[in-house]
Amino acid sequence: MSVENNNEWNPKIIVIACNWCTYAAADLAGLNHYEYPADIRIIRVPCSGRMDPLFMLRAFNRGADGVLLSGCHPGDCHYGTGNYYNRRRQMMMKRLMQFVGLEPERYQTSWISGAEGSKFAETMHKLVEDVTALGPNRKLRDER
Amino acid sequence: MKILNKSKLEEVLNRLGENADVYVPMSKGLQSGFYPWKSLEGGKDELMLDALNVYQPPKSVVFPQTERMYSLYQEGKGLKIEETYENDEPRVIFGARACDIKGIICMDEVFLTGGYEESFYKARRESTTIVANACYEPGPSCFCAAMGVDPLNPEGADVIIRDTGDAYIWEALTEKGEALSSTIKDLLEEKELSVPEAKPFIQQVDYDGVAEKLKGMFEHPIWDRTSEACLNCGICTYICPSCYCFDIQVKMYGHEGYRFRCWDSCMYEEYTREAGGGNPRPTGRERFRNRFLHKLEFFTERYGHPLCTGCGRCIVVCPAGINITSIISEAKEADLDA
Amino acid sequence: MVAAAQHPNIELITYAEVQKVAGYIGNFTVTVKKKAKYVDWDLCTGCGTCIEKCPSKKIKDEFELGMGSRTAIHKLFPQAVPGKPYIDAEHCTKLTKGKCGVCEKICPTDAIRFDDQDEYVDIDVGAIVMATGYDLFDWTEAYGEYGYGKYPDVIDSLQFERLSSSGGPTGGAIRRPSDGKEPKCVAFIKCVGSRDDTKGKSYCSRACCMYTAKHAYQVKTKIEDSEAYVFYMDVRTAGKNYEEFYQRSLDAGAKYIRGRVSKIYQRGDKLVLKTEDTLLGMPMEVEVDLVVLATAMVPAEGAKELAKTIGFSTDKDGFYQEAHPKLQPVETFAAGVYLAGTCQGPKDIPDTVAQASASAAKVLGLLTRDEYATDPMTSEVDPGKCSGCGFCVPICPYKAISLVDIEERGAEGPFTRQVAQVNASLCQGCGACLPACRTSALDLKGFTDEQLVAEVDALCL
Amino acid sequence: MNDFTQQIQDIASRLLDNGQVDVFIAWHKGQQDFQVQPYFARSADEAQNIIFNDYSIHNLSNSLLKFRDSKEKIGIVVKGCDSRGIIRLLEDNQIQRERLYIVGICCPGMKDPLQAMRDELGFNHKPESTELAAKCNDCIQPNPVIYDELLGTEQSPRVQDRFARVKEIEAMSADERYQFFEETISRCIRCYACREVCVACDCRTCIFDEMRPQWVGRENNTTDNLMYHIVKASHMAGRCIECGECERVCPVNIPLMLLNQKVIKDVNELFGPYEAGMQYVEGQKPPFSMYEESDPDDFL
Amino acid sequence: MHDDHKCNCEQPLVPGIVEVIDIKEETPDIKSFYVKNIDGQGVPFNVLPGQCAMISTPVGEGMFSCTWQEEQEWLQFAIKRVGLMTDDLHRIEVGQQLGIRGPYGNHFPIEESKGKDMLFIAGGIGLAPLRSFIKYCFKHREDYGKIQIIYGSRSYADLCFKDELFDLWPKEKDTEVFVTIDRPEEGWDGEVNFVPTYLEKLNPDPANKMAVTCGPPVMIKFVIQALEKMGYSDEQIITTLEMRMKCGIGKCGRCNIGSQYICLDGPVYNMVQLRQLPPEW
Ligand SMILES: Cc1cc2nc3c(=O)[nH]c(=O)nc-3n(C[C@H](O)[C@H](O)[C@H](O)COP(=O)(O)OP(=O)(O)OC[C@H]3O[C@@H](n4cnc5c(N)ncnc54)[C@H](O)[C@@H]3O)c2cc1C
Ligand SMILES: Cc1cc2nc3c(=O)[nH]c(=O)nc-3n(C[C@H](O)[C@H](O)[C@H](O)COP(=O)(O)OP(=O)(O)OC[C@H]3O[C@@H](n4cnc5c(N)ncnc54)[C@H](O)[C@@H]3O)c2cc1C
Ligand code: SF4
Ligand code: SF4
Ligand code: SF4
Ligand code: SF4
Ligand code: SF4
Ligand code: SF4
Repeated sequence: MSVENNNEWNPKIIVIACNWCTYAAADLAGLNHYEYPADIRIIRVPCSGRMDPLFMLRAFNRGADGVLLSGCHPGDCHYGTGNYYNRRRQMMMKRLMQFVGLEPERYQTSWISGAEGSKFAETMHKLVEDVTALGPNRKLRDER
Repeated sequence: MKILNKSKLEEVLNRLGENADVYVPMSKGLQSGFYPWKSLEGGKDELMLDALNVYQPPKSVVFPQTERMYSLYQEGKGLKIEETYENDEPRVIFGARACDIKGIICMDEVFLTGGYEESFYKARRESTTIVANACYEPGPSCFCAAMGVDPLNPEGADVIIRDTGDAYIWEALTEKGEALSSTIKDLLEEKELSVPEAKPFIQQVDYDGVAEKLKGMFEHPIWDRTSEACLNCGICTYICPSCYCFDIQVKMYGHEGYRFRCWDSCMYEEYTREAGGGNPRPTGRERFRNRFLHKLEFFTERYGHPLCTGCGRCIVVCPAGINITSIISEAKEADLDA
Repeated sequence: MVAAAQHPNIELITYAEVQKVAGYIGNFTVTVKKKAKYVDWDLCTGCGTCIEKCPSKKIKDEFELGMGSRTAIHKLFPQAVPGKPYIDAEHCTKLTKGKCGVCEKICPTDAIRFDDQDEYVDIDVGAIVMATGYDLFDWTEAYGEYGYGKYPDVIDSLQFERLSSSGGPTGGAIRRPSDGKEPKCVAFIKCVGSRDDTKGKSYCSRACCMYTAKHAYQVKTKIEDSEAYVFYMDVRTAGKNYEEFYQRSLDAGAKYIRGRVSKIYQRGDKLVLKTEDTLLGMPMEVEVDLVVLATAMVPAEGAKELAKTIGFSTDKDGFYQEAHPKLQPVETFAAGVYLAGTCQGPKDIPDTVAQASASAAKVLGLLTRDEYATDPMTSEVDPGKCSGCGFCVPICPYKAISLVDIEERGAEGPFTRQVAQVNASLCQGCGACLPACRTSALDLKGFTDEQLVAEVDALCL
Repeated sequence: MNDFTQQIQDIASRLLDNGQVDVFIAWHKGQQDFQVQPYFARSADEAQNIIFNDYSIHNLSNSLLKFRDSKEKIGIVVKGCDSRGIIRLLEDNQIQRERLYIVGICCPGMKDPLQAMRDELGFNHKPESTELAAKCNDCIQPNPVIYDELLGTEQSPRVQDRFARVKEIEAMSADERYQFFEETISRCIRCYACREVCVACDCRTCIFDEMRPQWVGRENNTTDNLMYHIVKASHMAGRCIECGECERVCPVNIPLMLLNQKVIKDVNELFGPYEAGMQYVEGQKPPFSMYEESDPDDFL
Repeated sequence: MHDDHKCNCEQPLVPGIVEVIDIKEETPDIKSFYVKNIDGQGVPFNVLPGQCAMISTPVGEGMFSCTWQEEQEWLQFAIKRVGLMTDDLHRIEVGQQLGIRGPYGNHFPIEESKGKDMLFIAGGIGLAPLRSFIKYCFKHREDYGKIQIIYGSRSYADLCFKDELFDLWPKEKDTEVFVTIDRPEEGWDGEVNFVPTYLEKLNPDPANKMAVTCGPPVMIKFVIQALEKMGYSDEQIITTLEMRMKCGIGKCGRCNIGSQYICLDGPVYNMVQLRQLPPEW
């Protein structure tokens, strides 16, 4: 594996967050001074329903080491049902990605409500830990 | 007469491989094509010099499916091209059939004549030496002779080898060929062998006058019927030794990136789609017609011979059973007033 | 309600059900089922003769919550608008067995119509206000310690409302259901089903503190020498003059005991409550004649289904979800649909009226405009790319997407085909439809594929 | 087989003659016996060219897409798997049932003409000589699920464990799996034949031709290829009717069905039981256009 | 063809770099870009009227007719915003560097037209290529006879090069400019008509004339029909074609009509030549 294997390496982690919950939780985490790792790069979308698996694929293709998609708990979708559709899609996608050899830790999903600032911080810590343990990702990564 | 004993073949290929990338007909699992000799894995892969032909022609040695052209670097309002990627590392195509070499000749005409010498192709082409494997036993789908190709004396070859059973007759034709031969001088023997006898073609194809006749058949109803089964999948174009359509694309990572070219196919809808959505070839019928007219008429008009070399590959791969020889004969028989 | 019924611009449709809502803001079509009444209300004067004469008299009166009876031809409740009767087909012997027909014979205006049918009408409206209210939490399913409803003298507070109402089954005299005796000692238990994560609902039903104070006060003032115990967790009196009212109840002698009743059982004709006074930290037992449970408010039966029909969402408890808890408390996510009252969450009458007035004002604001500006963040279909598969259609929670016919020019002349179309005034911009579309014919303004991919790319550098 | 030929010819002539259909889609013989081709007969005379033999393997339902914008009435012959393709098209709102006259054939299993080509025409070193085409060995539905007329006698499914290959891969480690797909999928020449031949690929414009954004790069390398295959498989989720055509036509033998069957297996396990294209219910949409509150999840 | 007017670089597919020295908004969706070598000295190549160049940004490449060249000063391109790459171009500012390669294709028959009266008929962005010929005629005014220009677009706002149309060109010697828009609009008291109809109405005499036309494909089709009706011979009708181009040097195979490559053999054709091609344009 020809990847940057120096100590400088920090994982590149993309979090796709629903505006109404996880994104708010990130805000709250900030407000409440829960620290979370700086390696997290958040993309805000209006609803988990908007989380096209293609964004996840794109992120890996462009060099992400981990991707987390996070939305409102089932039943709590701001728009009613977006997270249910997304859940189906992600369940299928996660298995498919594992099938082609991606480690499950690199592609995770979670429910974090707007009130769960601490859960947000914890999840991010865990995510960074998981991905750091695996090292840089090369699978699906574009040969630039 | 120089002779290469088959027992020395491996040694020859190894030797040639010391100075160049050597591409040989090889089977890899269910695949066959011209693959680097170095990539041969014993037990799994197999050299296929004695087979009629392999699935993938050697076209990609000189015209790879994707080829980086140049880097792009953007800084503020500045734009820089720091590197271009012409590749002139020496390479050898070993054991290609006449039809496939003719395909390369077609590409030479396209890329190196007509006012512009395309530098990426040129670099690869000039650094390539071709060892042809003369063909004495045409297969059931072969019709190269009908397309003006001589299977016994392949045009464009730097060296020709002729299979006599246990040994090949080795004949260097060009300077490049001589140079190549000199590197393996010690492995060649001097011996007289009789040239094998050529078997007749199984497939009878009559292309005579077809190019001319097709000129008046642009709007002939045969295109409606012949194109009907075609899926416009483009396999035929990708597997054809002479199809050369390409697209230029770019990949940018922030401010840096590169432009590359990759094969394209006239069978695809978006190939001719114009900005604004118009398309001079909107349906499969027009695209099908273009492919066959390009092969059989337009190219002949421009370069004096057809763009089909009679290798028969497209017949073998077409999932819809489209057969270019049937199209030739249908065109031949077509009633121009229909 | 009477005032509303008499307003020239208000058409009140009672004894009816909403079947379907189609369309979008400014252009809704509401399909209403007007149930067969078997009485021609145009002719009926509401004299009530028929109600008196109807021989089927022993029907449990739903309005009285089982504490009274009624006839087959009857008014739903005393103040029903219009004040005219209808025949309850299920219990009318003429309609069920073909016999009787007394009412028909005696009606002075010949208003009885035994051949009446359900009627469906389509009503075009520009906006919809939801005011479907609440039901009470079914405590008998959850609270075994209170006897699962097997003690007749454990009632809920709505039943108590009827008992203390002058129009109620007892004419306003508080009597206990089991033997009709006047209870001397009444216990009120608050937060039954409210603020109870394990058995009921986590939320506070908000009205109970005040109506229980009212009920306790009623006991103390209507029944001589009575005792009123109120078992509570907190007393919440946030509202103008509420605290003062609570004090009045205390002054009248209501005994407030902080503690949750852990068990009720029958002893003779009394009910025994076991509890603990948590302020004193003392276990206690109280013997009473009647127990009134202040049960939680829950969304009206069928409210969730109705929300689905119309196309907006409900919260985790089934109350209607407002578009924003602070900034858009009377709007739903479905444009043109507004909320009033307890359908949105527990509240009392003043709050209900306030919200209803706000909704009315929103509607007026909407309907007086000729053009409606929508949120720019909506989904769009590129008809050229859309194949009309319709996969996106069921996904939209607001029913913003429909398949429409378009005309296209093909190689062989024009043809029509179906493509999806997003109604921008309905779309709320969630983007859930996008991943359903394989060709990415849909895009969401503000969150386009191109923008998000650019964002991914940039963040991955 | 000859039997079927005669019967189909008769039906086609009848339908074309009495104007019940404008075109009848079946097969005819190409240059070689095994070079069978889809055929579009437009008159009773032409119907005499129709044949049905061991090599009539093509899923003709895909060619209905050519007619989706016209009004012509179409007769079509379908085998079991092909008939599921018709349901795919109905469910995807691409063709109207009224326009179709469907002749179903209880399929005895087919041979692969492309395999035969390679073997017979000298492009394979060692001929494969299989009895049935690979895809027919995995057939769960040899009998048509939708038809107006049925030929032949019911056949039983031939499959042992159609997910055997999937399970084999699942048993590997993540890195082994990646290596496996890297090796196989880097071969892909991105001709998109697997897309063109697929009846479930019925989009008007394909996301792989999309430029804004360009979702999947056009380079012919492992990652772009993998992206292509993952996206394709995910677009097939709940929609692939397992006709196996994609894998059959692939000129470089990419195991496309492995990915498709993986998804089929998962959709079945997670949201099933569900088999795409088994019956047509009007208004029915595939699994990713719906949900159950009780769907399983492993979200954190 | 002069060799100076043909791309003869070593690496024909690798662009050179130029800098945008000025940008002018012609219409809401057309901008003119003036480019020059990055050292500020002159132009990367010289073009003849009708020739094109491939301009690139990091997003993509596109073929554009050079709408005018000020000798050794700058090249001008009028570019309409239609897609990915042109969107990108419309975002740039003065000072931006771009890739350019060319010149490509043949040119308008400047020699053959000498001594003739000229009729230019254009629609929309189609004026961009014709303008190079028009300005060439003005520059060599004595070589050409009477000049008539018929130009139309959807609306007043969509008319390109307004100052020239209404101000400069009509003042040129022996020159007439006729402008039309498709639909009536407030403040426009000129002609309202489609270009082919307007052409028929003006009915310019074919005697000793060259008619040069460019515009959307349907317009070209009807203009040609109209010209034929008015008695123009095939030799007198000249047009310039747009087919999708990628390489510009006759390799990629895209822009063929029959055996012709528009990028090499075109884009300028007269009707005699066009009639020999399959009707795919
Ligand atoms: C000879 C010639 C001269 C031209 N002169 C001018 C001019 O002077 N002014 C002007 O505004 N436009 C001119 N054009 C058109 C211009 O090339 C296209 O509008 C431009 O390339 C579109 O690029 P885009 O990247 O914005 O579109 P994209 O969004 O990238 O492309 C959309 C579609 O357009 C097609 N396309 C891409 N490049 C071209 C192209 N070069 N020609 C046709 N289709 C293409 C693509 O295949 C794609 O399907 C000319 C074209 C030709 C061939
Ligand atoms: C025991 C008790 C005592 C209370 N005492 C007081 C008090 O003293 N003071 C006070 O301020 N508040 C009191 N409240 C609270 C008060 O009842 C509510 O605040 C008020 O009734 C809410 O009004 P609403 O319009 O939201 O709902 P509701 O009064 O419930 O009205 C909803 C209406 O919608 C109708 N409906 C429901 N579904 C449909 C449908 N699908 N189609 C058509 N119609 C439908 C119902 O039939 C009903 O008529 C008390 C509550 C309780 C439980
Ligand atoms: S001729 Fe055959 S291989 Fe070629 S595009 Fe058509 S179906 Fe595909
Ligand atoms: S057209 Fe077919 S037969 Fe001719 S060279 Fe190409 S692949 Fe071979
Ligand atoms: S999912 Fe896409 S293709 Fe299908 S109807 Fe919706 S927009 Fe059209
Ligand atoms: S984004 Fe799509 S699913 Fe969401 S509201 Fe709009 S149309 Fe409906
Ligand atoms: S998988 Fe096969 S058929 Fe599909 S694009 Fe790749 S090579 Fe072509
Ligand atoms: S993906 Fe393959 S097996 Fe599935 S429907 Fe398409 S062609 Fe058939």
